[in-house]
This record gives sequence, structure tokens and C-alpha cells, in this order.
Amino acid sequence: MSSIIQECLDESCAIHSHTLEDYQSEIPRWCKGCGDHGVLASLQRVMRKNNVDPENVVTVSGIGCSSRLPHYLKTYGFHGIHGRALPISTGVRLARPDLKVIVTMGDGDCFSIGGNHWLHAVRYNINAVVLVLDNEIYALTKMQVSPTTPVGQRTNTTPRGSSLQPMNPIGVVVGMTNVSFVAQTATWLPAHLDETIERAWEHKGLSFVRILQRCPVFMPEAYGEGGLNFPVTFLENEDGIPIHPGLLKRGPAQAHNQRNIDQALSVAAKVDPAPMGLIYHNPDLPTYEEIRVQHAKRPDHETFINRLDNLMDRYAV
Amino acid sequence: MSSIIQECLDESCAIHSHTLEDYQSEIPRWCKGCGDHGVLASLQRVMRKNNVDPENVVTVSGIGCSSRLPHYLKTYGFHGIHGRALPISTGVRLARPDLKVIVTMGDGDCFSIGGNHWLHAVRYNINAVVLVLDNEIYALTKMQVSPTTPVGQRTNTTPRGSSLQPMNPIGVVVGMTNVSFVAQTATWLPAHLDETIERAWEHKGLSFVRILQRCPVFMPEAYGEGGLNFPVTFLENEDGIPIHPGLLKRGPAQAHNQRNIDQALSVAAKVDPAPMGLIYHNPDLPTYEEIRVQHAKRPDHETFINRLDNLMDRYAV
Amino acid sequence: MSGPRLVRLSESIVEIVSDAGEGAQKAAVSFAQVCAKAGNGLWTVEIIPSEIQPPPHTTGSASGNRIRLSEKSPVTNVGNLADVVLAFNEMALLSRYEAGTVADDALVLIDDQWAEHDIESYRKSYREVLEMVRKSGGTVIEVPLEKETLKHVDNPQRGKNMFAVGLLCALYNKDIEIAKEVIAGVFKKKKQIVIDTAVKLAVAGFQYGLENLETRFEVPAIPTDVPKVAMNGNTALAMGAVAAGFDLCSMYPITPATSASHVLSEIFEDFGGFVHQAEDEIAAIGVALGASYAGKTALTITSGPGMALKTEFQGLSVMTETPLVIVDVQRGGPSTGLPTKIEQGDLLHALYGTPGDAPKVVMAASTIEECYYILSVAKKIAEEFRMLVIVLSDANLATGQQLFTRPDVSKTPRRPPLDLSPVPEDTLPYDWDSQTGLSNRLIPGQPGGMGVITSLNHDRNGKACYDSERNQRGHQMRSRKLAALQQSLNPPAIHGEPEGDLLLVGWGSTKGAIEEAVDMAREEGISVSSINIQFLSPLPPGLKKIFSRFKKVMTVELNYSDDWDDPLITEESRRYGQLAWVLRAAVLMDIDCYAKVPGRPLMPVEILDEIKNQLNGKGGAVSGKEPIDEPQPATTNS
Amino acid sequence: MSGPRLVRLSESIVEIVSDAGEGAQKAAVSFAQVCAKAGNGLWTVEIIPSEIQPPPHTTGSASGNRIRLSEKSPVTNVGNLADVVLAFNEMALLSRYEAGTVADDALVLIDDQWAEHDIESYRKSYREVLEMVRKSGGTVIEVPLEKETLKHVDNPQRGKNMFAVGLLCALYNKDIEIAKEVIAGVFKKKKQIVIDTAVKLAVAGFQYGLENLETRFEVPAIPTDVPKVAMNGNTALAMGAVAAGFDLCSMYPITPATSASHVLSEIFEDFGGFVHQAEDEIAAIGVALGASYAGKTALTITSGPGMALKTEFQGLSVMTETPLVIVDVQRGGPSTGLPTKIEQGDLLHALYGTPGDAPKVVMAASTIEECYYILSVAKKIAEEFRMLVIVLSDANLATGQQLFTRPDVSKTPRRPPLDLSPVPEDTLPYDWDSQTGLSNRLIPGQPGGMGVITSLNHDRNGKACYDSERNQRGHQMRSRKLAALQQSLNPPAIHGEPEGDLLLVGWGSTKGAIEEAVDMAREEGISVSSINIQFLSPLPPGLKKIFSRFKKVMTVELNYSDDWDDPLITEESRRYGQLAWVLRAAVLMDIDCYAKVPGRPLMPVEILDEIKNQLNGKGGAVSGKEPIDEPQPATTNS
Ligand SMILES: Cc1ncc(C[n+]2csc(CCOP(=O)(O)OP(=O)(O)O)c2C)c(N)n1
Ligand SMILES: Cc1ncc(C[n+]2csc(CCOP(=O)(O)OP(=O)(O)O)c2C)c(N)n1
Ligand code: SF4
Ligand code: SF4
Ligand SMILES: [Mg+2]
Ligand SMILES: [Mg+2]
Repeated sequence: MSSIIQECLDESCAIHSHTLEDYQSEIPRWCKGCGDHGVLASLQRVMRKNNVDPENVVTVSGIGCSSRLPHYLKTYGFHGIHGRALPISTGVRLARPDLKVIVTMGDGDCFSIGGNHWLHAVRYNINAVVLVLDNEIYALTKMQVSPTTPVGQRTNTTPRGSSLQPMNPIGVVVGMTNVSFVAQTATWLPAHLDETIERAWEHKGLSFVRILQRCPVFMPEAYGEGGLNFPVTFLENEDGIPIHPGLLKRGPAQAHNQRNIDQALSVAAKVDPAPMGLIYHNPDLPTYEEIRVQHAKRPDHETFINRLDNLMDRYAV
Repeated sequence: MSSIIQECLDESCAIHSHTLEDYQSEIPRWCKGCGDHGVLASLQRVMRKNNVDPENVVTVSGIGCSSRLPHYLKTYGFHGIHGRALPISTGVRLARPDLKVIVTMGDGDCFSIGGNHWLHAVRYNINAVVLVLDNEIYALTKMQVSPTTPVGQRTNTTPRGSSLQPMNPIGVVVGMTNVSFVAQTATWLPAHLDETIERAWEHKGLSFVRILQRCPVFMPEAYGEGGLNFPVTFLENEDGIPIHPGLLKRGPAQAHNQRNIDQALSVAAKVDPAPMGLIYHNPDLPTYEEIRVQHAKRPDHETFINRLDNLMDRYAV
Repeated sequence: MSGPRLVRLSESIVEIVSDAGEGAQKAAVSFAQVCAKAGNGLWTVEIIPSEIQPPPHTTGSASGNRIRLSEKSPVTNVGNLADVVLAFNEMALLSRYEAGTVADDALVLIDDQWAEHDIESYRKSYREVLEMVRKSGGTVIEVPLEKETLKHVDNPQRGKNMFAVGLLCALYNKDIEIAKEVIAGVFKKKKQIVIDTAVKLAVAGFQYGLENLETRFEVPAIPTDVPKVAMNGNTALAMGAVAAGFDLCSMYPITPATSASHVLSEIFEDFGGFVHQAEDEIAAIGVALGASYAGKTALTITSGPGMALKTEFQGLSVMTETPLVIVDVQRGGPSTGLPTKIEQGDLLHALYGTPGDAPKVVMAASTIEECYYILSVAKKIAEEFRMLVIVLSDANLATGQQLFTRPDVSKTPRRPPLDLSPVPEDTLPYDWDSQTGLSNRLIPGQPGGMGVITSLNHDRNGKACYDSERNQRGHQMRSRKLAALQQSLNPPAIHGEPEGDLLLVGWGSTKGAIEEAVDMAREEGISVSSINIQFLSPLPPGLKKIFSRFKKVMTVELNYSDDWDDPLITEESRRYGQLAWVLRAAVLMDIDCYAKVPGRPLMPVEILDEIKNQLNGKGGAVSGKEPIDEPQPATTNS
Repeated sequence: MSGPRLVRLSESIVEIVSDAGEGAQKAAVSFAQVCAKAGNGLWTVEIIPSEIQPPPHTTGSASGNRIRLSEKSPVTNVGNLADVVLAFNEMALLSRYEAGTVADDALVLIDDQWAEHDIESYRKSYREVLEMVRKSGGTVIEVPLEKETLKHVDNPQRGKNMFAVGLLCALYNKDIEIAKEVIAGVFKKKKQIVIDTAVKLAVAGFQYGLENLETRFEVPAIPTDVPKVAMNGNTALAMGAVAAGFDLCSMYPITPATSASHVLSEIFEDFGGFVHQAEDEIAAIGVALGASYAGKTALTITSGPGMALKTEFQGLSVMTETPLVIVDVQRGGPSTGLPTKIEQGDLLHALYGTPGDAPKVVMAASTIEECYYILSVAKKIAEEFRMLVIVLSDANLATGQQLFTRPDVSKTPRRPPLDLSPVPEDTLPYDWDSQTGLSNRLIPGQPGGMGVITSLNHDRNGKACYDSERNQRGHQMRSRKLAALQQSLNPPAIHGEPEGDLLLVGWGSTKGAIEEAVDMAREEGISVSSINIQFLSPLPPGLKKIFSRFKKVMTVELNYSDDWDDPLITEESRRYGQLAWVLRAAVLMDIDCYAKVPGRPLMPVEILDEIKNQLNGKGGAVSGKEPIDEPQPATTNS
């Protein structure tokens, strides 16, 4: 959040400032210990911090445990269909660039059935905070293999252990044309999660955030029992995600220039230890809605009628 | 083509060797000067060279000018539906690992509507020669913008010029998890095209080849008027695509190690000049059908019955 | 001065064909405009090769137009067999005979250059084709198209077609001055010299015609001061989308729907809208749905295979009650089928394609004029009823050109800005009226309206719920909206008498041909009438009442039905035309059908024949059959 | 020795519910096995919470089973209201009353620990719920489930359920020795000590029951030496797929279909097959189609939303005549709807969902036993007719457990190896028999058979073609295959007399409940019969003949229909149940329907009530309505 606006918030706007409650609706129905709780809380903190008016936010999701999030966040929410959150979000942005859009998807939702929309939404670079809650499993449907499930993992559709190389979504997304923001964080690192979502929120364009998410019920093994012994390196850069000292006991810091695509590519290609933080950032790419809407100004009614009439002339005999 | 087999061909097998005619069916209906003609001819040459029995080859395609190819190649052919050639091909391979599979798609077919299958077929690493005939336009449907259409290009759906960054398919595919073979060539470089398809043919796994294809009718401008003034560099490596001396007047050669993913990633990220040749190669990855079929041996009838009977016992009361 | 013999005709159909690229298209368009300006009624349809660049001088290469001009206006369909063919070579001519669109006694004008051409095979086929024409009763006039053109330009390819325009003006006794204007307009973007040559050639053609044509025609035009426009159905859809107040068309290219998006892409931005070409049809409808949800009802346009991919999102639109308009420009199916040809094969898909119970509105445009107005109606219903509206058009409307009364755009309603005013906290997202199921939607940005809409079953407050009561309730509310809309519809108008021996029931673009056939039959004293059904869901009221006044009721459709005399086909196994099937369930009457898939519009005469068969008791027997003049009848009987 | 009073019952329905994780499921499964071994007929169905991990001690957390045991076998459906409920806490108990599945005079056994629990709110709700039970006429027996269990183990969570098994054995007078066996089997993978404790607890529960239950039941079992198996419908589908000789199941997970793939994933490889989990449903069917094309007919399994995505590939299968089998385990719709609940809402989609004319075979399984056999039939038809076959199952069959005669696997046909023998050069890929449309396919690898198959319209030699003749011809050939199949079908068997006042027509899993209702009605002297239609496309012969022998015909379906007494609903606007709609078109008779969407199986008594309403002339009036014992009837009338 750029400090100017920050000040504005602290001072003037502070008058009609929002409370956390303003962003809470039903009690979340996720399991105890589910990482999704943390993501919801983090979103609410970030919105509170930026004093966002909830009516100007649309939260779009697909289908999955993770996609229940819009039910619990008090904004406008669209709990859609499996894998299709990004097209819906693109529609919202094209129609209403005045609205802030948050997208929450699961790993199956985004990387499997939603893969083509992922590939193209990144290229369109719509302005949206895109959060993938990756628990390396299909949870809602009760434990089937997902693209990110580790080799050897037993699931209900791979009872003898998953046989395919797990997808490295960060590597894939950094390779996508026109990518503008890629970060990775985890639900067991709440501070890092907040900072990351905060940065994603600021970015103008599609901020892709992969959130390593614990699912104690169907995937307790993932991420070294949910982060307990999971090797990570924190990417260090003054414009990156701040690394609170406490984090360093989880893993070392490593200097990284998120503006350099070659560096980003090689960092993104590594999975062990997992790079945490801002992996690639290009703040200067135009968003798709900017490109399109600028040429499409709705004329006043009279001009509208005249233009339509002139158009008719083309076909007049 | 490994020299051993080469010998075999030249000697023994020479007896029942195939002629080019064996791979020709109808007269191709593509326009004069269409790059697709060249791809067809090249495939026929490569099959002839390897003395392939046409009945053991299945050519699968989607819908588009490029997808008409199976009609003109005398193998078993499946002219499917738009964007779905790869799932069909995966099915053929899973059912019949004894069959060689060629896949031809257009840029819209593979990179737009077929994107999710592209992403996942690469990860499965099925054994197939996957050729994308990229003319940077939707040709069959008469000139709409495609993911690879250059910025500013006027098409029927972008009459004021295309506004999005064109997709760099090579960059995208090299970033995909479990990729095993990526090459780029062009229809106006027949020798290079032959060599590339030949290497793709040999590779065990999914050989992804992007073929820059001229479409004089709807996209004459592409690739500097179809290669006339189109800057390229040829990737040089003894295990790469041989660079016939004649090619060097088209562009310089550049040393490249296609076994090194970091090198591949940074080469793939460049589009001008366009890297031509073998960009990435990992011959050691298992194919999906190897992984799956090895565990699934069909028992003889009696064993089959016994196993089914034992299974029934589980549910007996 | 005019030639020795001038024959007065109430209408005439002329086909103008050349090799692709020789400009028959432009010649036809120019001549059509001349007729239009003169005040004739018109329907023109393109003749397009199936391949992108077919080999020249082959039947596959034939390209041009069919023009039906009449003293009456509007002309509502492409008409019957062609009376006149102007061909640049004999293969182009042959292709029309093969397509079975030319009358036996047709007048054929053809370039005579092939008679003496150095390529032997051309000379041969030229002789053979003309022989065939004469045998079948046609009159051939050999015209020195190439030779004469060469007198004025050195590259005849770039002029023959203008000579042809002049020739046609002479043949149809049109004022050459109008032709000059038109040609000037057609080439207005070109250099003056180009225009001058074109005009010169036209005049030459005109002169040649006056001097050499022994018989010429006069299709009197009733001059009118009602302003008219001529466009094809896809253009009309595009213009109509603008007039309806859409801001976004989200699509993925597919023949024959795409050209509507082409027009929109060109014009939409000036009106504050734009076309989004998505990565696939699923994304296309998803983007449209997202925009609609955000308050700006959007449009998606596609055809059969694309419809298939939109099936799941159709369900989401229905379940969340998010307004959405889908236009399906139907083509030949199933699967990729006949991409450039007409069929009415998607009716059942549109009605029942979505899994689960998914009540939606389905409408069909029956004329090109209607293509312009229908999207306003569709948008209004979609928004007021919070419903999915599917509009069916087809390849015939899409590519045919019709002359119709110029829409009065000044009537276009003023659009209020999006209402983002605050609502009382916890206003319900589904505040259903228990009678009609109607409710007001909340638009993101409205303070106090925050809440989630979900694809799961939900109650009035939008919350997911799993009990029997509220599942039944949700279904009721969505279904009742259709009943509410049904009450506001009128029974379809009857063309002809309100009772009689036979009623033909059609939907969509067959309307014009059906009504024309009915008129012809009635003139012969046959007691037949017809209706066209615009709303396929909900069906309009009064159908049973109308049907019961006729001895026999049958649909006329361009989709598949088994044939009574097909092998194995019985009362129990016969598969009916799609509308026939729906009507049978709705009214429980034995509705027969004349339903086939020729991949081209029906000709009034075909329907007339069927009417006669019906009344001779050969019920429905000829669906399946191809009209006698089609090639290789063997196939259908084998 | 047996208690003071032993009541003989021909059948009894008991529900066993606890908080998720407390093991009521295991208790129920164990007790069910005891009954099965004793020779009782059985139908059990799981009670699953809608959330993954709901908060404990809430109605949403109720988890367990419903067991219907009977002296007759097979039991064909889940039955009516429960006679007995054994609940681990009062909220679990309450959830059953809310679901409307418990009889007013039910016997309720409940853990008494809550009476004195330190959490006040628990004590309160415990009192209130028991009060409610007694008020509505139920008998409550408070059982020291927790206390007694604590005597044997220190963590009651891990034992209560076994005590419950013993208690149930006492209540239903079952031999505790059988129970010991069963428990040993259930825990066979566990340590001996675990087994011993479990057995000890069961015996304790049994003893407690004998000593304290004043009334006990005897549901006599007719001992039989016919071997039996008990499994749910998805397991039966999986086993059936193996027996049918499939090698590949290509799927994408979706409730309630997925568990079939789970079983297949575990067993398939031992039989030379495997499950491919694709990236999405489109790829899933595409992979299956590719495998079928290559000679190994494959299977894809899904549910509503997945069906929607498979629509386009269905068209490709039809057009290329590539055999393919799709299983749709139906759930509540539209859209995501009610993912875990039963509905029969996909019939119209299955029949008409594909754009264009796409004739295909649609079958429905009506019992769990049929789930086992149906895939063999489907595969045979798919291959012999080169057709797409859609098999409809539903969430009721998928999760219900039925006891049925053990299939004789030795009868499984021997599979010949793939025939890759050479064919004469240019053998035609579509060598249609003009009568039946049938043809032999060429398998890649067959020398001489090289050629392309295409999604475009094509002729006998597989080449794309665009003319009227051959488009009509292709349609005829694909359609005629259905007529050919139809001729080989038999009229459906009539349950009850072949004529009478009322005929109920059902399809799929409602069969058992319908027939039971018919039997009850007939015992009361009501003249009603029923049929179940297995082939929905083509429809079997003889329907009209059967229907005409009854005064009234109505379908009974678990999908939506408007209600005669709904506002705005008229003869013209009413939307019918899906099978009713199809039958009306097919037989032109006024077929009514009892079609609703409660998200649970129909109870025979509900159908019985409807039968009586019908014969009292309240035609169809109660569809729409929920049975009186459901909560908040307000909603449906509001
Ligand atoms: C079209 C469609 N296919 C499949 C499903 C079933 N389904 C619901 S959620 C889901 C995947 C859940 O996994 P993920 O996306 O990783 O989310 P998670 O539950 O793990 O948070 C699937 C396959 C569906 N609802 N719709
Ligand atoms: C589901 C579906 N959507 C759209 C189409 C229409 N269509 C046919 S080919 C094509 C794209 C052609 O472009 P490309 O894939 O680049 O192939 P090319 O013709 O350029 O070789 C499209 C959109 C279709 N046939 N099916
Ligand atoms: S199943 Fe896993 S992902 Fe789903 S709510 Fe529970 S813990 Fe979270
Ligand atoms: S349109 Fe272009 S791509 Fe298609 S055949 Fe012609 S040249 Fe080739
Ligand atoms: Mg997941
Ligand atoms: Mg292309």
C-alpha cells in the first residue's frame, strides 16, 4: 500500500473506517486446522487495513473447499462452477472496472480443470487478486489426486501412489506470456501470508499467489506435515515481501530480483527448497480492461442515436 | 534416426521398403503457397525414410486448415473436434502403445481452445509427435485473432489491430512440468523441417514442435512475409537439429545445450530473433503409457475369473 | 429504346457465378442494388465454395450470388429454381445444376471464350455442359464476356464482372443511370480511373445487351418512399445488439456465427461496447455471465459445437438467475457436420441440453428483419425475468440478404445509468414473488447488498441449503417464471384461413418459404394455412385450439426425421422433427412432420409438393427424399 | 433365553446415528452383516453430513446408516418411516425427525449421558428433543451407552458403537455368536486386543439389552443357501465394468460418481485395466473416445455438471460412430445443485443434450444388482451398433447397499484378442447396411484399412462431403441403428395386472419403491399396476398397447414438474416430469406425473398416498407438495 494512501487512510479517511466485522458473514464451515481459515482471516485483515468498502469488492470462486470462501467474506460473492472462476472474474472486470475482484480457487480448480483459463487470464492480465489455495489434493470430493499431488502419494484414485511428476505451478505460471505478478506463500506463515496478499492487493494487474495450504483431513502429509519440516527459502528484496525475522527459523533468505525474468524463471524452476515471496513482478503491464475500455466510451444518447443512424445509411438503398 | 536402425533399413528391411506414394491419399485442398503442404510432404519423407508401415500410425487432429492433414496422409486418421486432438491421442496411446501417434493442430486449436490439454498432455508425456502449425491466425474461419497474432495486426475480430501481447508458445511449453522435447522450425525451411520432424519422430515421449507456417491468404504479413525477412538464430549442438550450411544465410547459429533447462528457459523466453532448432530435450523421462500399462497386465481368462471371484468374496455374506 | 421483345414478370431469380476471385459477387451485389433502388423486392444469398481456395475452373470453385427480385416487397425467402444463370465458365454453371437450383427451362448466359479455348478439356466440357443444359430444356445465349471486356481493359479478370452488371441491366430493362451511381458507390474507396473504367464496362455491357438480347425482362417495381435497408441476418443481429443496448459481446469464432462478431468488432466501440474473443466457448459464456452478474447484461454468439460447450454455464445462469443472452446461429450437425450450411438441429438442445431442471426462454428469428429486433426483446426478458434467453438463428438468415423497412433508430430507448443506490442491510438476493418467481437482483457496488450467489441450491437469502423443502422451492421459483412469461404471450398469427384441411407449423427462417407455398397452394384452391412459432419456450398459448381446427397438422423443419417408408420405421420407432416432437408432447395431437437436412433453404415448391402429397394421403412420406432434380437419387434409395 | 415380550415383525427399519467420527457407521455395517448372515433381506443407506467436518453435537453432524431388514429378500428400496432410531445424542436424533424419515410411533434408544451433562445447553436440548419425540407418539428408552462402555474402555468414543451392535442384536433377537464373527471380520486388519475389546463390548451391549429391554423384535429370516453379496451401486458398477471386459475408465472426480472410480482404481489393474483421471471431463471423454477408436471400448463416469461438459464429445462419438459408454450417476441439479443427493434430472439432457441430430442409446439401472449387469449390455450394444450408450444411475443406487444373489462370474465371456488382420485395400470405414445402418469398423493396425474418420458429414468411404444427398444419407444411417435396436427390445414387464384403473410408469431407481407401493395398494384392493422402463432411447415396443389398458397413466419420477394447483399453472403452461414429457410425445396419451425433487429416495407410502389421491381424482395435485411430516410446510405454500 503506497505510503501516501496509507497516510490518507490514517488521517482523513480514518473517520469512516471499517472494522474487521464489516468483512465477516457466516461462521466458516471448514474443518478445524484447515489452512483456508487463515486465508480468510488474512484477506479480512488486508481489507480492514486498506479500509476497503465491502460493497465494491466481488469475490469469485469455483467449486471446492477453498471455493467456499466467498460465503464467509462479506463482500459481493459469486460461488460459481468448478474451474471457471477466472472467466467470470474477467467478465466482472470488463463490465465494472470500478470493482475490486478477488478470486479464490483450489489446485484442482485452477491447475486441472481451469488450466486454460489460468493460461489466458494471465495473458489478459486482468486486474484481480488471484489466490490458489493449494492443498495438493481434491479435498471437497474426498481425496483424489490433484496436479500438485506428490509422487507416491496414495489417494482414492491412486491407491498405489500417484505416479506423475507433480506440477510446479510457479514454474508454469512464470513461463506464461504477459505474466505480471507471481508470489508464493503458505497458510502456516500468517505474517508472510498477510504481506503477500497485501502486495497482491496493491498490484495493478493479475496478481497470482499460490498459497501452500494445509488440509489436515485429507492431506496431512503435505508440506512436511503442514510446514513443520518443509524446506523453504525466502526471497529477499526491498521491493519484495518483507521477511519478518521470525520467519528465518523456517528457512534461509536469498537475494532475488523479481523484476528480472531470467532470475524469476530459474527460481521458479526450483521446488526444493520452495521459494517463498515475490518471484516475479512487472508493475508496468497494462491490464486488459484498460486496453479495451479506453476505446469504448459510451456516447450520450443523442450521439448514440446519430451514430446508429449513420451506420444504417451504409445499408440503405 | 539412430544409425543402427538406419543400417537395418538400408539393408535387410530394404526388401519390403515403402515408397512415398504409400503415404499419400487425396490431393491436398490447401491453398497455393500454404505452408501446410510442406509439413505434409515432410511427414511423408520422414515416414518413407523410416520405412514406417502406414497401418501402424494414427494421425489425430482438431479442426482448422492444419487439421485437414490426416485427410491427405495415408495412415489411420482421426479428424476430431476443435482443440481436443490431444485427449483423443492420449486415449489411442493408452489403449494401443503399439501404435505411433502424430498430432497436428493449429495455433488456435492448441494454444487457445486446447490450452488445458496442451498443459496436461505435456505433463503426461505421452509418446506422440505433436506438431502445431502456427500461422498466427484463425484461417479456416477466415481471419480472426489467435493467441500468437502480433500486436497491431488487423483481423476480423480486431479491426483496429490486435491489442494483446502475442503468446510465446515456446516460452510457455518449456515452463510446463515434465516437458521432454521442444523444438521450433518453419515451413519455409524444408530441410530444417525434415530434420526436426525426424528428431521428434525418434524421441520417446511427447515431442512438441512449433512449426512457423505461412498462410499467404489470411496472414501474408506473418514472419516477415513468410520468412523473407524474419530474424532467426539456429541453435547449434551436435545432438541438436543439424544446421545445413544453406540455412546460415537465414540467420546466425548459436551454441545451445538443449539438455540444460536453465539455458532452455532463457532461450525460450526470447522471440526476436526466433530460436530455431531443438530447444529442450530430456530423453529419459518415462511416458505416461509406460507408467500405467506396466502395472496393468491382462491375466489369462482363468486367472481373470478367479480374481473376479475372490473380489466377490469381499462382498459375500 | 428497348429490344424487340419485353416480357413482363412478377418476379425472377438470377444466379451469377464465376470462379472464386473473378468478382461475380461484386457484380451481383451491384445489380441487386440497382434493383433495390428501382424499388424491387429482393432476397439475395451468397454462393460460397466449401474450400478456402479451390482449384479454378471446377464446380468446387463456383462463387457468386443468387438474386431473387420481385415486384412485391418484402421478399421473404430465396425462392424456387433459378430462371436465369449468368456464368463466367461452364463448370461454375454446372455446379448450379448439380446443386439442383436451376429450372429446366432456364435462360443461361455464358462467356463464349471457352468454345475456342486452347485447353482442349475446357472446350470439351464447355460443349458437354451446354449440351446438357439444352437437353434439359434450357436456352443458352453465348456472350463474348471476355472478348468485349478486353476491348476496354487488358486484364479481363478485373472487368468482366462490370460488363456483366451492364448486361443484366439490359436483360432486366433497368436504368443504366442508376447502375452508374451504384458502381460509383461500390468503388468509392478506389481511384477515379478505376470507377471510370468500371462504369465504361457496365455501359458497354448494357449496350451489348440492348443490341443482342432478343428477349428481355421487365420486373415492374412498385416505387415506394418508405426508406429501406438491405443487409444479411448476422449484420442485423450485430446492429440489433447495439440498438438493444448491449455493451459486451463475448464470443469464440465459429461459422456461421462469426460474421456477426466481425460487424460488432468494427462498430461496437463507437457505442461504448466491445467484442471479447475468449480462449474458448466456455470462457466466452463465462465472461458474458460475469459481466451480466456485474450489472451489464452481455451476449454470447455461437453455433452448434460452441453451444455444446456452453451447456454447463447455461445451468449456472439458470441456477443463479443471472440474465444472459445466447445467440445460436445454427449450422449442419451433428458435431462439426456441415459448418457452412443451414440446419435447424439445435432446438432440442436449446430446450433440454442442460442437466437437471433448467427452465429458460428459447426464441427463434424468422426473418432478417426480425434478427434486428429480436435482441431487444431477448435482453428485456433476460433482465426482467432474471433468465437465460437463447435466440436461435441459422446459416440461411446469417448469409441471406433481405430488403426491409429501415428501422427507426430514434425510437431506441434511452438507457438509465446503472443503479448502485444503497439497499437496506440484508436485502434478500432472491426475494421471490411466490406467484411469479420474479425478484430484483442486487448489483455489486450497492451498499448493503453484500452477499453470495451460489451454484448450489439456495433459499431466498442466497444461502446454500440441502433440505427437501427448499430444493423443491428453488425449482418452483425458477419454473414459475416461465409460466408468468407464457401468460404475457399471444397465440401465433395464422397465415391463411383459421381452419382447413392442413396446417403447416414452422419456426425460424422457414417462415417465408412456408407462407409462400401456402399462398401458392391456396391459389390452387387447396385448403392449407400456416403458423410460425417464435417462442419455443415457453410455447405460446392457444396452439391446441388452433390445431384442432385443421384436419391435419404438420411441422416443416430443416432437421432430421425418419421417413414413413424408410426400412424398419414404424409408428413406434419413427424419430420426428424436433418441433413436431415438442408439440406432440404439448398438445397430444398426432403432429406429423416434413423434416429433412438438405443443408440448404427449403424452396416454396418443395413445400407445395409436400402439401399436395399430404392431401393425397402420402403422409410425411417424402421427408427423407431429395427433390427429383438433385443428383444421384440412387444414394437415398440404396 | 429371550426377554419377556418378543414381537414378530415381517420387517423393520432402524436408523443408527451419532456425531461424525463416533462410529455409528461401523456399528450399522456390522449389525447389517449380522442380519444378512442370518438370512434377512436388506437395504441400507448411509446418512452423511453435507459438510466435511461439521461442528459436533449439531444436527448437521449426524452420521450413520438406515437399515431396512426384512423376512423377504431382495429388499428393493430404502422403505418408509423408521420404526427404531438408536442415537448417540439428541441432535443426531433431531436431524432424523427434521429429515422427516421417522415414524410418529417410533421406538427411540438414546444415550442417557446428556441428561446429566455439565453443559447446560446439552441438558436442555436433550430434554426438549425427547419431549418432542414423546409428544409425537414415540417411545423413548434412555440407555447408559457411555456409562456402560466406560466400564470396559477408557475412551468411550472408541467403543460405544460396539456396545450398540450388541444392543441391537438383543433388540432384534439375533444370535450374538454371529455378531462375534462379524466383528472379528470388521476389525481383521486390527490388533487382537482391539478385536477382543470390541467383542467384549458387543456382548456387554447384548447382555444389557436382554436384561433391560421389555419389548424385543423378531424379524424372521428365511434361511437360503443361494449365495448372496451386499454392495452399493457404485461398487456394483465398478465390478460390472471389470466383468464386462472394459480396460479403461477415463474420468474426472465428481460426487456421487467418484466412488465407482475409487473401487475401479483399486481393483482394475489386476484385470489388465486402469483408471485415468483426466484434467477435466472434456479430456476424460476424449481419452475414452480415443481408446475406443483404437479398438478398446472405454468407459467414462460422471454426474450432471460433468455430463454438461461431455456434450460436444458425445456428438463426435455419434458422428464418427465410435462406440462409447458414459455412466451418469445423477445428483441434484441444476448446476452444482445438491451434489450428494438423489435426482433423476438428467434424462432429457441424455436424450437431447447434443446439438444437431445425435441418435444414441440411453439406459437406466433400476436396482443395485442391475448396476452390476448393465455395463455388459451397454458395451455390447456400443460395439455392435457403433453407438454412444449413456447409462443412467443415481445417488440412491450409488450409496445404498442391497443384498442380492451373487453373480456367477464363471459365466464371464472369454475375450478374443483384438483382430488386426489385414482387410482388402480400400475397405470402406462406413460400409453401411442400408436397412439397419450397421457397419463394421476398421481398427488402426489393420493393414489395408488406412483412412480418416471425420467429425464432418461424410459418406460410406469416410470422406467429407457437403451435398444434400449425402448429408441426408448420413443422418438416415445413424438414425436407423436405433430403429434396428428397437426391434430387438421386448415390451416392459407389468408389475400387477395388465389392466386397471391406474398404471404407474417409472425409470431407474424408483422401481423398488413403486412396486412396493403398488403391492400395498393392491392389498387394499386398489386396481393399480406399474412398469419400469429400462431403455429410454430407443423406447421399448408395446407401450401404447400397455397404457391403453389403464384408465389413467402417470409417471413417478425424482425430477421437477409444476403442480396442478401451483399459481399460474395451466394445461398449457405446466412443465411435466421428464419421462412423462417424452412418453406424451411418443404415445400421444395424457400421461400425468408425480415428479418432485426432495433430494432423497421416494418412500413407498408417499407413492401409495399419491395412488389414492389419483383415484380420488386429485390428479397429480400433490407432486410439488412435501409429505406432511416434513418441517416448515409454510415454505411450499408461501
Ligand atoms: C464440472 C465439475 N466437475 C467436477 C466437480 C466435482 N468437484 C467439486 S470440487 C472438485 C475439486 C476439489 O479440489 P480443489 O479444486 O483442489 O479444491 P479443494 O477442495 O481441495 O479446496 C471437484 C472435482 C464439479 N463440481 N464440477
Ligand atoms: C468448438 C468449436 N469452436 C469453434 C469452431 C470453429 N473453428 C474451426 S477451426 C477454428 C480455428 C482455426 O484456427 P487454427 O486452429 O489456428 O487453425 P488454422 O485454420 O489456422 O490452421 C475455429 C475457431 C469449431 N469448429 N468448434
Ligand atoms: S477437507 Fe481439508 S481443505 Fe477441506 S475444509 Fe477440511 S481441512 Fe480444509
Ligand atoms: S487459408 Fe491459409 S492456412 Fe488455410 S489453407 Fe489457405 S493458406 Fe493454408
Ligand atoms: Mg485442493
Ligand atoms: Mg492458425
